[in-house]
Formats: sequence, structure tokens, C-alpha cells
Amino acid sequence: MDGYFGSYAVVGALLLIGVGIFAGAMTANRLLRPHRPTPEKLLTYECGVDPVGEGWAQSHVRYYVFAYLYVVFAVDAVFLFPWATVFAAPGFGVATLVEMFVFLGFIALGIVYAWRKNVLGWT
Amino acid sequence: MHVVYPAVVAALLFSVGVYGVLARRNAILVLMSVELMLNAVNLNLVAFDVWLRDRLHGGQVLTLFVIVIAAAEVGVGLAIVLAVFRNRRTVDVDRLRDLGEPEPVGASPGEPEPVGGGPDGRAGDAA
Amino acid sequence: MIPVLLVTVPLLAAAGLLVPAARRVVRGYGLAVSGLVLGLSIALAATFDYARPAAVQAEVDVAWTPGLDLRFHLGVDGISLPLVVLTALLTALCFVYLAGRPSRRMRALTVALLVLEAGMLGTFVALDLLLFFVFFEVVLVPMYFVIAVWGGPGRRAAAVKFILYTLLGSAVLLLGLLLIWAQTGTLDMVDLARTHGSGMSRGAQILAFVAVAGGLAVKAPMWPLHTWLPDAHTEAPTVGSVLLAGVLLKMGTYGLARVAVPVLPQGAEAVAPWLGAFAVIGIVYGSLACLAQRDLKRMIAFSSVGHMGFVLLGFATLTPVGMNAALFGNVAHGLITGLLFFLAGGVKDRYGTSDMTRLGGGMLGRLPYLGSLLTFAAVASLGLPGLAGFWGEMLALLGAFSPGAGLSRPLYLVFMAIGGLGTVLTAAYFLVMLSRVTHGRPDARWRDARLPDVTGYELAAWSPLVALTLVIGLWPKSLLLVTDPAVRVLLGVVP
Amino acid sequence: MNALLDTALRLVVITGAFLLLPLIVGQTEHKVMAHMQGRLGPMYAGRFHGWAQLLADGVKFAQKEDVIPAAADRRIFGIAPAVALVPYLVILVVVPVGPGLVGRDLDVGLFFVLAVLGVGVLGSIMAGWASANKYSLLGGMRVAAQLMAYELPLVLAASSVAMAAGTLSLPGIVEEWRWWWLPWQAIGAVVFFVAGLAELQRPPFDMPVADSEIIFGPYTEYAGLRFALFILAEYAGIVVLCALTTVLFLGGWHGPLLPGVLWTLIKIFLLAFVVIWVRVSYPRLREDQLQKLAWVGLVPLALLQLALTGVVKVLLAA
Amino acid sequence: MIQSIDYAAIAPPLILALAAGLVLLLDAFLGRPRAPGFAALGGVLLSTAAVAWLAVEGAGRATFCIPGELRGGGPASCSYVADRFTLVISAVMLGAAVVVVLLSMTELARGDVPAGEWYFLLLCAFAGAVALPASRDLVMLVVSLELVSLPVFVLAALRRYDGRAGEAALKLFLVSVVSTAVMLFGASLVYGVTGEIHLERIAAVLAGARFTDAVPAPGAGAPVAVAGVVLVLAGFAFKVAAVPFHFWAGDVYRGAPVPVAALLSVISKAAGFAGLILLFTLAFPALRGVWGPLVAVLAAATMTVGNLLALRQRHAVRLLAWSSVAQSGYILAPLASADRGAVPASVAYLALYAAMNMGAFAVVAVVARTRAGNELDDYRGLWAVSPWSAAALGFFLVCLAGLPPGLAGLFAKIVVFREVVAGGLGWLAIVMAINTVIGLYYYIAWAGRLFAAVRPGRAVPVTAPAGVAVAIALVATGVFSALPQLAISALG
Repeated sequence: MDGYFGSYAVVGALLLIGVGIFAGAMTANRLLRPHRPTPEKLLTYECGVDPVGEGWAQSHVRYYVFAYLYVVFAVDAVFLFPWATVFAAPGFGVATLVEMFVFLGFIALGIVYAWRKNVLGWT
Repeated sequence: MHVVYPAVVAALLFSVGVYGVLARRNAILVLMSVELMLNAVNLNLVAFDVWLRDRLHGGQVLTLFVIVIAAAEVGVGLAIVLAVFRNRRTVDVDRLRDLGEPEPVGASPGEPEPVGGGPDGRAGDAA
Repeated sequence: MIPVLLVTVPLLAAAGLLVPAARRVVRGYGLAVSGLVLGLSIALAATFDYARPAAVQAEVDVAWTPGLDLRFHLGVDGISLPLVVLTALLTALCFVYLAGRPSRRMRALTVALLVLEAGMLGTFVALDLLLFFVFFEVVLVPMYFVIAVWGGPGRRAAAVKFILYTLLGSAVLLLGLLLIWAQTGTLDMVDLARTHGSGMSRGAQILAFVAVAGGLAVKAPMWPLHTWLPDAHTEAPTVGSVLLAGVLLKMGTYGLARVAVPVLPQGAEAVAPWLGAFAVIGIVYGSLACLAQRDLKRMIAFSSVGHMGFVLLGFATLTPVGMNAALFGNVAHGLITGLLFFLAGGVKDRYGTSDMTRLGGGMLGRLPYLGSLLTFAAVASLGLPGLAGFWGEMLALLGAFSPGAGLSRPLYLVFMAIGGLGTVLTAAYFLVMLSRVTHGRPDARWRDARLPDVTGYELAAWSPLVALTLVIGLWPKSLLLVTDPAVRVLLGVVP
Repeated sequence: MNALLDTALRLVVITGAFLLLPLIVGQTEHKVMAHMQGRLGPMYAGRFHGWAQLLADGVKFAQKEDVIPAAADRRIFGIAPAVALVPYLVILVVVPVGPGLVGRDLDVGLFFVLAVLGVGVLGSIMAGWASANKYSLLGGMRVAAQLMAYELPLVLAASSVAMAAGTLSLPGIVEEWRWWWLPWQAIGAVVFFVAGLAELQRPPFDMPVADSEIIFGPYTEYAGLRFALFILAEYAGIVVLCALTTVLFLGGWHGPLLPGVLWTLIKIFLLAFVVIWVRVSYPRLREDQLQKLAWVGLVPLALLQLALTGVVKVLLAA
Repeated sequence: MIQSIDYAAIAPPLILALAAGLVLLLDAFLGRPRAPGFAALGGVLLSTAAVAWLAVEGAGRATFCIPGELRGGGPASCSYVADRFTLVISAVMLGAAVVVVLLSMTELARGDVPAGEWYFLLLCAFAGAVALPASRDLVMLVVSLELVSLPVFVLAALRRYDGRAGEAALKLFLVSVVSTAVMLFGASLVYGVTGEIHLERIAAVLAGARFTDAVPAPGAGAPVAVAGVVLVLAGFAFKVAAVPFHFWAGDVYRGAPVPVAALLSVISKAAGFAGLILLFTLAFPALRGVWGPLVAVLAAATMTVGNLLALRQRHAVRLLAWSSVAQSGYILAPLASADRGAVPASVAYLALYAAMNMGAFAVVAVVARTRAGNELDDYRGLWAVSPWSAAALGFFLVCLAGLPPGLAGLFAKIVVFREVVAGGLGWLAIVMAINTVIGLYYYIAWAGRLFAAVRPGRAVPVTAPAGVAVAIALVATGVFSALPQLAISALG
């Protein structure tokens, strides 16, 4: 149970436990609960009135910009972690730090730009 | 674990991606298929890196960059798909034909069919 | 230094015309420039050391592009000198002709002709294979425009056909040249000619010869690669036809003499019988085709195929006699056919057509000067002894009688016989032409037409050709003395 | 065999903690909120201050009918609660409570935690999508937007700690921790905690489930046990968030006098108290305010923290 | 252990990247529509100056090398090398970049495209283009290649309400993304076989060297390596629009704004070729037996199909698109030969082609402003109304056809022919010869239209930046015509 695969085997075991808990709970629920579906009960709930149109109505994609910002920045952050673990190791130093500032500077530039262009506001 | 397993999984993943690219007509699904292909690449790289005990960890570094590239591609790709959808109300790559080759009147036989704009247009579908 | 001037003067003059302010100075400009170039070429001829015509003289050799081994290497010897003079002369005469009969868009035409002249002269003075090729190509674009812009009704198709054929030829030529280069490691034509293909295997030589000769044969043109020629000649304006027939075709045969035969002797030996066969087919085919033509210009064009067949036959013999014949025939054909196209142009200008049946007969009666000039040119072209056309054909047949070592004599005797038949046919179609056009009664439809006879400009343009035809015909040694030593060196007969 | 037993024991303890701690937090919330609002809260179930209230709730939920709307995407609808819940359990495997007391010390523990944390939110998005209900869909989108807005500050703040410690392993980070990291990493701590709250959709960042606007958003159509599991996930999330903040920023088991495990638990519960306190004290933000806070506030702050960490770290090394 | 960075060596891309940031800030805070354009121009020129300085200063600089203790006895293997190849390609890229920026100034004058974003993306693409030829490992190579590609997708789509632009961008995007994925998969296989990401070490391992114990015995992974190389080749074939991966070119060039089409046909293409050359000659020379014939076939097919497609075009940009596909074939051809001069020949052709093609696009961009259809027939009689434009375009076309007076094109073809002949690929030479003729036909037919004496339309107003752009291309082409040495011997 040691080493790389061992570690993740433990994680996997815990995952199975979690799924087991869920499955067990649902099984118990199945035994305990009543089951009497009626069409009204299965109707989509819209504050009590009859539902209008489809549930998957097309909605405005104003979140898209944020999604994009996130994808860009979060993925940039991928580089931070390997860097963060080694940058203070012997042999690295100010230069490494400066490089990361350059990197962060570009990220910050992106945010400043987005902010100035009012992308972050509500459109 | 022998390196063949992840390599085969990666190859299968890649093949699924290729199938998706070739068979799907919706631009977003094509994009997702490409993501599968890229993840196959990542899997390969990481598996090989571990297997080779690469001291430079070239494979892992490349993986990081592939992840970033994939993200950037998705971002740009979705933006373009959205722009196209706004203008055309469709993202079916087969129906984007405004730019197709105009059918010349009385095209002389023997010349190759203009790929990308022929009546059946299968050649353009790999896009 | 003069060869450099020969190339640069027309080019700079053409560039000068591109300045928008030059609109007013066009008249006489081309004439002046081409006159200057002609003067230069005559100066070149005058300073030429005739004691050693085989040596390259007035040499200029400057590195241009070391990456390609390309050198700006110019010079003349006995082979190129006559052609240089011929080119300068014909161009100047074209401008004389144009001075008397200005064309539309004269400025552009002047530019095109001057660039054309630079290219033609460059081809003849270049001594570097790539430089030769570059000049060979320079000719294409202006000629394309001359045909496509100032040509007859079918000009577009003719121009395209011309440029595609010749470009395909030159692409193949380039391959051959590059093959030579790859095998020998040099592009210097003097060096290459001196070593006679040492360092190249027989197979490579044959391959290179086929490519080079094939490429040049398109330009020459050799049957069956001649099909662009009748259209181009027919549709081109008079000056275009004159330069096409008078000079451009020579570039092909000159290339054979300068590159293909001396540099690739083994290849030449292997391919010569084929060359000869195509040549005699061309002779007969050209003559027969002439018989079938109704259009004067088209007939002259086809006659070129036949004449160039003789030139090619001369090369195919691989003997000094044959080569001399070829070079002689080159010059003679340039003079005579140039004159013929001038005359045909003159006829077309007056009658508005060059269709022989529409022209009817009786030109001698109606336009005595024009008619007699046409008669003279036709007779010269059919090879009447005493005129320039005779010697080329005669010597070519003579060469075929005793072909070079390694060639099958019986085969060449057959060639000779067919070629002899060709001379008869040539005589036939020219005589038919004369009988239909110059003799007989004038057609009724021209009775009221105003048909001026030869003008002063035309006379100025044509008489030098007449004179030279006579001079060379009567005194062929003048030309042969210049070419023969050079030919012997190129063939390796004399060290 | 021993190792296997050891591992099994750790898993049992983790599972137990996972089932127990959220209930404690939930009960605390009932009581704390009540007292802050000047009322008593649950008093009946289990007699003593209603301590068994949540157990009673659980029994009630288990007996309720499981309604799946006819229009819903049944399969996704069904597993969404599991997707929301299980990741929090899995995260606990790498959270150390004392020296050596950790389910498994992964060398990329921080990565693992951040990755799995994102999966949990996926449950809400799935729920919102699968319900085929406009409100749910809207809620789901809000969840997604929120996740995206706050993932970045979260990650950046966490990476600041990783920088400081020079390791991604959570026990490793705690071992490296010194008391003066508190002021040093203060900004990062605040950013991390706030961003974590937002990811959990806890008030004041609960607009995805805003019951007054969109009727509990993604969970509108849920009933019975599945709904309960979502609620459980929320409280498990609080526990996980507090545990992570403790481990990353507050020194985990470090503390005077008391045993390490106890210190860890104390810190976790103090933070949980803060979470409840915030819920009672702040009104809900509007969606655009939320985005703005993330991008204009937290992200620059996180970057600032990164810079600060880097500079100090290099100065220390020099 | 610590990396010391040679900032002088990386100055050209660095300057471009900083300029990109500056442009973004200028656009965000200054709000003057013309400022970004000039900032971009300044950045490109500054970067050009850096390249020139590096060239003058000589000694090939290298940075980001493997530290000594990690080399495993292998070479230093730097990731970024500013050698002659790098500088030459960079110079070509930057020259084209100047023209693109100048053309953009005209294009953006219409105001339907956001200027700041446009120049920012342009500069990003340029930075990638300049970093690419310096890359000597897979990571740098892939990243810079993507840096060239990604901004172009957006540039193509930046005219937001033009459905055609969006369609073009989408097609370009999908093709490019798929090709990247294919190429990366191939690269991952190569990495698996060799365990190296530095090109020169890959070559060494493929040739039998071993730097670590873990790599399996030489030759064990040969089939995998072959598969990898073929996939990489396929990926690059997409990028340079080689047949059979060419179909996107016509639509994309046609739909994108003209400056973007110019960028695609020169900078993107040059980037693709630079990557191709680097990978195949530096990393995979041991497998030449595999990819050599493939490249030859690819080259032959590319030039033939490109030419045949160009032959039937009636639209100017489309014609240029297909013709540039054909030109790709010529650039590929020398690479198929094992000769030492192959790379210099390709690079020389690339440089000459860049000058000529930029020029053609520049004039087309100018003409497109008044003749929106941009059909070939719109060019009839251009000489009569805009003699300078017509003369320039005529010159570029003749150059592209490879005829005098366009000696640049002629020499370019000669260089390629020489390599192919010297490499013993006779059949390819013949295919090229035939293609030269086909290519000539449509170029000359277009050039002929310029001087036709009919229907002179409206005159074509030339804005100052566009005029300068055309002039730059004209001067470059002219200089190359007179002194082809500059391009041919650029690599020594």
C-alpha cells in the first residue's frame, strides 16, 4: 500500500466508501419511503403555476466572459504550483522571483484590461 | 505497471477523439473531441515520463503546457463558435458554406472537385 | 565593357520611360536607343579581333550571386557576334518601321521592345549557364505583352500558348542546366565548353542533353514542339513577328550550339539521330503545311518551321560543316524571315488582311515596290543560290552527307534526301504564294482602295535586310570565317 | 497486514468524522443563529437543547417520497447529490489532524484538494441542469459562474502557502508552519476563506440557491433524501473548508499545551463559527457584485499575496 | 542549478510581448484609436532592431540550457538558440510583420474592428513567430507554434458581425486544433521512445546514443518512433496547408480580412515551415528514410493540387490562397532531398516568397477597399487608373510566377530546382517544372488583366500606410531580385 499507486488506492477506497454511503442511504430510503407518483407531482415546479415552455430554455450567456477569464487564469495558475515548490530551493533566487513577477504581471495586465473594458460589469 | 497500459489507453482515447472529429458535425462536439485527443497526449506524456524516470521531467513539463494550450484553444474556440452562432444561428460545420468554392459553369472534367465546396463536400468535413 | 552596355542601355532606357513625365518624349526615343545599341554592336563587331574568332572577347566577369555560383559573365565570340549584330539591327529596324507607322500605346510598346532587346542581346552574350537562362526568360514577358496587347483578334490565346509552351521548354532547359551543374560543379560556359563534358557520365550526358535540347527545341522550334509558333506569329503585330522569327527562334538554336552540343558531346552523339529525324520531319511538315495555308503570315510562320528544320539538321550532323550551316542558316533566316514578316505586315496594313485568296493577285502591278520586295524575299527564302537562304540549306545537306564520327551515315543520307525534297517543296510553296499574290490581275475589290506603295520609313527599315541578304548570299565567307573557328573549338575538332 | 489494518482504521475514522462533524456544525448553526437572533432554536428532539434535531431530520428525510420530475434527465438528476457529497469525503483523506495523523500523505496534496474541491461544485451544476426547470437552470449557471470566479483566488491563495512552505503536501505545509506566517499569509488566508465560502454557496454568496429569488435554484426539484444529501454536502463543505484553512493558514495542529488533534479541531470549529456568524451578519450579494468582488478584489489581493510571499521568501533565503 | 537568462538572445520575442502588453494598456487607458497601431509598429521595428543587432553581433547565442548535472553526458542542449537560422527566419517574419501592421492601419480605418485587441493579437502572433525559429525543444516549439496560431483565429473572427469572417475563423480553428492534437500525439510518441524533449538529444537517441539508463535499448521503439514522426509530419502538413490537408486554405483566406490572410500566408506558413525544418532536420535526421519520401510526395501533391485549384479561381484572395498552397509545395520540395543545401534552399525560397507574397497581398488589400468583390475581373484595366498599384501588383505576380523581371521568384525557383536535382529527385523536378508552367498561367493571366484596355473602374486610393507597405514589399523584392545572394546565402 505504499508508493504512488498505493496512495491513490487509498483515495480510491475512500471514494468507494463514499459511493457506498450514498448507495446505502438510497437503498434505505427505497425501503422506507412511499412511492405514489401522480402526473401533477412529476410536473416541473414553477411556483405553483403550470410550467411555461421547456425547462432548458435558452438563456443569456453573460457568464461566458467569466468562464473565459477563469479558464485563462486558472490554467495559468497551473504554472504557479511547480514554481512555488522550488523557487526558494538553493540555486534559485531573485531571478526566479522576477520571472514569476513577469508572469503575474501579464496576468494582472489581463485583469486590468478586462476591468477597464467593463467586461467585469454587468451587461 | 507496464507502460503499455497507459499507452494503449491513450491510443484508444486518441482514436475516440479522431472519430469524434470526423463523425461529429457540431462544432462544439468537434472541439470536445479535440480535447479528448489532447488528453490522450497528456496521458502518454505523463506515463512515459514516469516510465522513463526522466530526470528533466520533460514529459510533465510538456503536459503542463499542453493543458494550457488546450484551455486556450477551448476559450478561443467557444468564442468563435458563439460569434458564428450569433451570425448564422447554426454551428453545424457542414452548413457553413458561404465561403465554399463557387461552382464554375461548365467546369472542365478531369480537374479535381473543389474540396470544401463540392456538392457532397465530404472532403471538407474533416474540419 | 560593350556587352554590358548592350544589356543595360535598353533596360535603363526602358526604365526611364516608366517615369510618368516621359509621355512626350516617346517619339523617336525607341529609335534613338535602339540606334545607340546598334551602334554599340557595330562597335563591338569593329573591335572584334577577327584573327582569333574562337576566343571569347570583350569579356566581363563579375561575381553576382555566389550562393548560386552565378556570375555576371558576358562576352562574344565568333558564334555570338553575328547574332548580336543581327538582333541589334532587327530591333533598330523595328523602331524605324514603328516611326513610320506609330502603334497605339506607343510608350508601353517601346518599353516592351527595349526589354525584349535587352533579353535577346543578353542571351547571346551571356557566358554563364544561369545567366543565359535568366536572359532567356527575360524575353518571355515582354513578348507575351507584345502579342497579347498589340496582336490580332486571337491574341489572348496565342500569347498564352506562346508563353506556356516556351516556359515549359525553359523549365525543362533549367533542369538540364542544373543537371550539368550538379555533375560538373561549374556554370561557366567557357570552362564547360573547354572540358567537353568530362566528369559527366554518358547516361547523365544523355539525360542532360535531352533536357537542354528539348527545352531549346521548343523555342527553336522543332517539330513536334512547334505548335505555338504559327499562332504566335500570326497574331503578333508586325514588329513582334519580326523579332520572334528573326531573333527569338535563334535563341533556341544558339543555345544548342553554345551549350548542348559542346558541353554534352556524348549526349549529343546519342541523341543526334533523333534530332536529325525530327529536323527533317519538320522540314517536310513545314513545307506541306505552308502549301495548305491561305494566310500570308501563317504561311511565313510555317516556313520558319521548315527553315529551322534545316538549322537543326545542321546541328544533328555534329560536324563543323553542319554547325556552320546551322549558324549561317540562323542569320540568314533572321534576315529573310524578318524581311518577310515586315512585308507581310506591310501588306496587311494596306489591304487590311493577309489572306491570300482575299488579297487576290497583281501586287506587282498595283504596288510595284512592295510586290518586288516580296518576290525578292520569297525567292531568298526558298534558297535561291546567290542569296543568303541558299547557303544554310546547302551546307546543312552537305553536312548530312558526311555526318560526324559515331553517327550512322546511311541514316543521314536518308535525312539528306528528305531534306532535299524539302527544298523542292519550299520552292513550291513560295512560288505558289507569289503566283497568287504578286502576279496576275489585281482583284476587283481593291480597285477603289487607296493603297500607298512603300513609304520612306519602310524602305529605311527593309533595305538593310535586302542588302545584307545579298551580301551574305554572295559572299558567304564573310560570315563563315567568323563562325568556323569558333565552331571547331566548340566541337573539339581543333584545340 | 498491519499496514492494511492501519489504513482501514484511518479510513473508518475519516468516514466517521465525515458523517459526524457536519452534523455538529449543522446543529451549532441552528443554535448559534437562534441565539444571535434572540431565539432558542431547536429544543425538543433529544430533550437537551434539541441535540438530536438533525438526526430526527435525517429520519424524516429518509421516509419521504423521492420525486423525480417527469421532464428531468433522470440519471444525472439521480447521481447529482452523490457528486456533490462524495468529494468532500475524499478530500478528508489528505487533511492532517495531528503529526502523522492523516489518511494518506499525498505529495501533491494541495493539488489534489483543489482539484477535488471543484468536482463537488459540479454536483450542483448537474442538479441544476438535470432538473429541466428554469429556476434550477438559472441556479446552476450561477453556481458555475461562482465556481469560476472564485476558483482562481482560491488557487492563488493556496499557491502562496505552497510557496511559503516549498511543498504541496498538506502535512508538509503544517510542519513548515511558523507563528509569524499568520501575519505574513493573512491576506491569503482571508482570500482563501472568502473564496471558499463563495464556492460553497454559503451566505452571503448564496445567490445560486437564493430561495427568495429562484426557489433554492438547483435543488428546486429535489425532495426527500436526495435533498438531504445536498444539505449534508453543504455542511461537509464547511467542515472541509475550515479544515483546509486551518491546515494551510492557521498552523493545523500547532498550538501550546493541548494535544495537536485538539488544536486542529478547535481551530476548525472556530472557523465554522465564523462561517455561521457571517451568514447571520451579511445580506446576500447580487450576482454582478459577486463577480466584481472576485475579479477586482480577491484576484488582485491574491496576486499581491503571492508577490509578498515571494519577496519575503527570497529575502529569508538570502 | 540556477538558470542565467541571456536577455539579449530572447530580446526579439520579449520586446514583442511587452509591446503587446503596452498596446493593451494603451487601448484600455488612452482610448486613442491610432495609438495602438503606432505602438505595434514601434514594437515590431524595435524587435527588428534587436534581431539586426544580434546578427551584427555575431556569435550564436543560446540560453535555457540543461544544467551540467542533468545532462547525462549529453550535449548542453539549449532550448532557445539565436543562431543564423533563427535570425534569418525572424527577420523574414518581422519584415512581413511590418507590412501586416501597415496594412492593418488601413484595414482598421473602417472602424468595424476594435483596434487595441487587433494589434495586441497581432503582436502576440508575431512574438510566437519570432520565438519559434529559436526553439530547440518540443515545449518551446509547441508553445510558440500555438502562440502563432491562436491569435490568428481571433483575428480572423474579429470583425464580429461578418458571418463570413466567423466561418473562416471557425474552419481555420478546427483544422488547426486538430492538427495540433495530431502533432502533439506524434510528439508524445517520440518522447516515449527517446525520453528527450530537446531536439538535438532526440536526434542523438534516435541515432543510438543513450543518456539515461531508463531508455530502452536503441531500436526497440523504432516502429513507435516512425509512427510518431509520421503523425508529426501530418500535423505540420495541416499547418502549412500541404495536400491533402489543404482544403481549408481557400475558404479561410477568402473569409478573413486581407491583412490576416497575408499573415496566414506568410507568417503562419513560415512558422509552420520553421517548425518543420527544425524538427525534421534537427531531431529526426536518423529517420530520413521514413519522412524523406513522404515529404517528396507531399510536396509534389501540394504544388500540383494547389496549382490546379488556383487555375480555376475568379477571386483574387482565393487565387492567392491556392497559389500559396502551391508555393508551399516548392518550399517542401528541397527538404525531401538529403542534400546539405536543402534547408538553406527552403529558407531562401521562404524569404523570397514572403517578400513577393506580402507585396501581392498588400496591393490586393489596397484594391479591395474600392472593389469589394475583389474578383480577378475587377483588376481589368487597373493600369489605366492606378498605374503604380498595377505596376507593383504586376511585378509581384511576375515574381511569383518566377519570370524576369521578377528575378526574385526566378532565383527562388532555381535554388529549389538545384536542390531537388542535386538530391537526385528527378521525378520531383519534372513535376515542379510542369507546375511552374501551370502557376505561370494564372499569374500571368491576372497580370495581363491589369493592363487590359477596357473598363477602367474607379481609381484606387492608396492610404499612406498601405503605400508604405507596398513600397516595403517592392523594395524587398527588388533587392532580392538584384541581389538574390542575400536570401540564398543567408544561411551560409
